[in-house]
Amino acid sequence: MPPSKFDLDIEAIRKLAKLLDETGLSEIEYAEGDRKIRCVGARAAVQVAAPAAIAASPVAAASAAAAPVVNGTAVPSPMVGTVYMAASPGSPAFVKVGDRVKQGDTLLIIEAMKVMNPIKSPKAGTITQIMVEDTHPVEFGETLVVIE
Amino acid sequence: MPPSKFDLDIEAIRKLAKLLDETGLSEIEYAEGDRKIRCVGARAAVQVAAPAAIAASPVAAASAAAAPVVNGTAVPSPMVGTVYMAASPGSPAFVKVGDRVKQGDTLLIIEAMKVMNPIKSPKAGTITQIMVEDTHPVEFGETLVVIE
Amino acid sequence: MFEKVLIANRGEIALRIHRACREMGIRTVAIHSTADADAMHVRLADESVCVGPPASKDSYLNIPAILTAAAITGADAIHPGIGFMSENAKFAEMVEQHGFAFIGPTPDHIRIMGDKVTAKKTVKDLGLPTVPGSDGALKDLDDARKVGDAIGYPVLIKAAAGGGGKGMKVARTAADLEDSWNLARGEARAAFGNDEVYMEKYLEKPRHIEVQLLGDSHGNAVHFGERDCSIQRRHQKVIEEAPSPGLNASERMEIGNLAADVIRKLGYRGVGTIEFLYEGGKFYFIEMNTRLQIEHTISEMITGIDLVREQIRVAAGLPLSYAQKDIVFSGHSIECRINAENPETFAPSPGVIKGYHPPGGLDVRVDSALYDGYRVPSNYDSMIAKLIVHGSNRNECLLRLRRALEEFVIGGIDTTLPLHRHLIAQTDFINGDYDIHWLEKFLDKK
Amino acid sequence: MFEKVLIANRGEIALRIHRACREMGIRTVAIHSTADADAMHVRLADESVCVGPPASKDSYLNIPAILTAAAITGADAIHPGIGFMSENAKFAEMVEQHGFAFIGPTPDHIRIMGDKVTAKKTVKDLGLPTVPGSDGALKDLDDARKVGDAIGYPVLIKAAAGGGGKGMKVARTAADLEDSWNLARGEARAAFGNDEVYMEKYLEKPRHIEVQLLGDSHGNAVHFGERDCSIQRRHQKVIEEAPSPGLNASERMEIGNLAADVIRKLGYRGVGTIEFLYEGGKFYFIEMNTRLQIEHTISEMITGIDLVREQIRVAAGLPLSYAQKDIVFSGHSIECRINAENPETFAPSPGVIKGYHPPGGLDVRVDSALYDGYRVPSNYDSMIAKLIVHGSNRNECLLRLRRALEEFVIGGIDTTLPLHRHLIAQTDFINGDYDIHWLEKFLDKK
Repeated sequence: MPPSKFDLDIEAIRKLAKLLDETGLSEIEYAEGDRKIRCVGARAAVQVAAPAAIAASPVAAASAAAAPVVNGTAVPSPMVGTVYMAASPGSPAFVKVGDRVKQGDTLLIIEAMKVMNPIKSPKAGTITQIMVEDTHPVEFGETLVVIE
Repeated sequence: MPPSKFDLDIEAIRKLAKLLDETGLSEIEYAEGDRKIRCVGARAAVQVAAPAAIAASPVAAASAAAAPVVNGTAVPSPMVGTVYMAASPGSPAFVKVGDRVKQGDTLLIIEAMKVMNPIKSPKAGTITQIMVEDTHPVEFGETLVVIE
Repeated sequence: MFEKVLIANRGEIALRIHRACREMGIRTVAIHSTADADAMHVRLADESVCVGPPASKDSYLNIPAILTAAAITGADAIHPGIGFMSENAKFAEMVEQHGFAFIGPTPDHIRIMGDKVTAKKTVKDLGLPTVPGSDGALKDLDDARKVGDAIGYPVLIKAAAGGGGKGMKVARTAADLEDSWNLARGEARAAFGNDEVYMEKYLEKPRHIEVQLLGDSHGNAVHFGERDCSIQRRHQKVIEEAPSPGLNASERMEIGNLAADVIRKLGYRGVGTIEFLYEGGKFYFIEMNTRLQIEHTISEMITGIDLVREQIRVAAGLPLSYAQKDIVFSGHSIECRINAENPETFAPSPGVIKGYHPPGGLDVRVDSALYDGYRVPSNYDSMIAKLIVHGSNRNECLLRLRRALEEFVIGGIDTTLPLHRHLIAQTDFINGDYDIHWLEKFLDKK
Repeated sequence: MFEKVLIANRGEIALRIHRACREMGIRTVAIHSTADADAMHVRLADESVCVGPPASKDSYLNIPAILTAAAITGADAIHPGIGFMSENAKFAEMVEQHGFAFIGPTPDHIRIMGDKVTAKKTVKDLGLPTVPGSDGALKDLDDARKVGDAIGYPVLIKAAAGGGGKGMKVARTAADLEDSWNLARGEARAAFGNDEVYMEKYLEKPRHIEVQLLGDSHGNAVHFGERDCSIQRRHQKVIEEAPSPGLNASERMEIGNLAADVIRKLGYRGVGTIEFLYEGGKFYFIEMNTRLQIEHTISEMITGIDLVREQIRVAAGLPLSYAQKDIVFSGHSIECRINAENPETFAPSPGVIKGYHPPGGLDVRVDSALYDGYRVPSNYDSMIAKLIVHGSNRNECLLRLRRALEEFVIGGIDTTLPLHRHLIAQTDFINGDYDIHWLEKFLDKK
């Protein structure tokens, strides 16, 4: 005889609601065998009415906002400045994609106020992506390279 | 033989609705075997940033916005004006709660620009509520009486 | 002064009037249709009354409802705003008969200026230039030649029974006259069964110039300079500026004083506007609007005077508190009318506002009843906002307008904001080099 | 003129500067911390550069990062705004050393006015009144009596090594002097191990009056009248107005001309403000701010002159385009500073703005970098908006301010809007009858 009543697990829903709130997720679906709970949060898309930027500089265009998903460790720029991939024009680059680096190896140089700041690798690994270009500017926080 | 009727679990829906409210969720989906309930909250997040009215007149306060749920036929005011419940001061009111009325019976009078406009009953029935007061103003669309 | 004013209008102008009242310590009553229950003027007013269903004829044009609302709320004056009942002499009369003050001119003045023929005759007799032409129908070709020589070419031959451009021909020179005469009469006969024609001077590239006026009930009258409203589409003004880039200072004061003289002689009470076509250094009377105008704002910006406040003051019987010499013109002002319309097709775009961010900062003014989440109803005019900018000169004003348009955000519906951004970047507009046909030609070219 | 200006600031003042630049056809570079990536000044600027993490010391105060950002973007001038680097002489110097123009005064002038003692001596020598007192420490009670008689009672006896109100006593009359002398010296000895004291005139109910100044690099200087900023809480201005309800016309011109003379003699370039205490018809110099001020807006409203534009013009080496007589004062202006704070407890209230609707209409200006959905960061100053209103006289201005405050909506966080609505309704405020202690006393009473 089929049950005409749902066997509601109120407690589970309450927990999921709490989790939604806590994690900032917008939706949780939970399935077990043929049973399923799906909770959608109230977080309505925040209406942003501010004007969009009229134009974007090369710097702004390269900003963190546009950062793609990265696997591995992203090395962010610790300062605003100009990137140099090599010790001097014509020299080979410090690193290229596929290179293995040790912790402390120089990845590139950022010039700020005529000071050359070597950027060291925070860990050992393989360079999987280089996100900046030689002689181009970088902002604070922009990803320089990705190490896996 | 399959049942042609839905075997609605009203109680479960009520519980989920209550949970929606309690948890602030916007949607709950609950499935068990081939049965599923999905409840979506009414919380349409209309951001209303306009200033609230500073003050409200007796007229505005009595406006349709505050109208409670009515069972039966609400008779709305066809015009802005002043309500008279009787043909003249001291006379008995045209109708009172509990009266049975026929279609076309005068329910009350609305004065607008010195003209007395008799408001007729749109149908036969029993007066269950009178929403306005003698000599008080009404707006267009405001409920005058309810007939069941 | 009035204690309580009923505002018989909606939208930004109802809000404009509410603001003036609040700033004078006057309580306000908003009337509204059911479609406007959530409108800004209703939310902000001290009291509000729903007077009817969405259709204007049953609400904002519903005289018994409006007068009843005024009676119920104990208002002592009614402001008709712009459009709707504002130039209805019968309404003005009834308002006064019911014991309320009408914030506008006397019914007689509304009536005189509401009839084109009477208006033209009246102002001509009082000294305003009108478009020269024949006095009524032309007798024959010889008569036409005489009138043509008198008023100067080009001339326009128009069917007396005419309308819609039928039976209307331009004669550019005296040599063209016979052909135009024959063509116009032929068309007139075919279209209206009546070949009577008359003649008017033909203006090829006129500007629309109007003078803002104010008179009190004590015989005083002043002008607030002119506005150039030549940027029009289908006779709807789109951008207005003050002063006009096409006038010089002496023309400005001359036409201003002339217009002020006319309303002084009329004994006109209230704000009003006399509209002219302007070409080749000459003004030609078109009509007088016996009410506030949408673009009154730019005259306020260059004089620093609140015209709605002045309008209310004179309606209450107060005399003007200044003479013409006290009205000092300062800088330049431009207004953009922003409509809920597709900026390319001009298709109306009612709907819910999602994201509203007006520009701010020095000398930028926004008059709008919009708010985020507001639903622009489909029942009324499509104008939803006025952006008004002031600068110490025209160039500063143009640059400020550009940056203000950049900042303005109205989401959820189509608006003419992109059109305005485009228009103000055109060389002709920047140079002030435009006439009443400029916008339509520009749009045709696109 | 500059082609591109880097704005080394954030919030409403960065937006204010951006607007002035846009209106001059100058491209803008916004710098910002990671906390301000979505800020209005960043969204509107032509270019933006993230210069560091949220902490000001690592971003908006990070000189190498700011100069590098200017170099990378090819800016030719840096505007320091208000606060942050705006009165840092070292920064101004480095900006110039790196080949950028500094939109502000010379480093020397910043340095002179940044040191209280040097500033006071400098302006005193140039003819400004300062608070009278003893020249340094008092020798003995007799000396104190002599100085007291000379400057007039009440007087303040202050520890030379003092601070925090310790060793500070008022002598209301000559009879009180000995007691106050003994008490002050006793406290000074206990608190600082040094019983040296000096004497100053004690001002009981002074107003804060400041004069807006502008000088160019060609020896010209003008003033824009005064501002009354007496409505303060914990030395933060809350409401400012211009002109001051406490001054008459001759006092106004006298102090204005005196202050303009001082900066002319100094050869001062840029905008600046000389602040005074004012009591009993006399002015006493407090300090000079060698930068734009938040409340520059109200001086703009009564003169019609864009002070940021003027500041940029003189920084580019252009001479003033007008003399003192060309600056015409018109009407009255009041500014309310709206903070993201609880209006009762003044607890900061950062968070997401839910619903933002600034007031509009004639003579209402809002300078704010808020927008609906913006998150007010907890890292910076709590001022989020300035409401600035103008009227043709003080009464009109007050009524307009009331209605503008009624219309202003900022949702999602606590703001001081309710406090402002309350303050402007107080009889003392309406009468202009307040001094620098008024607001704190008023809040204590509540």
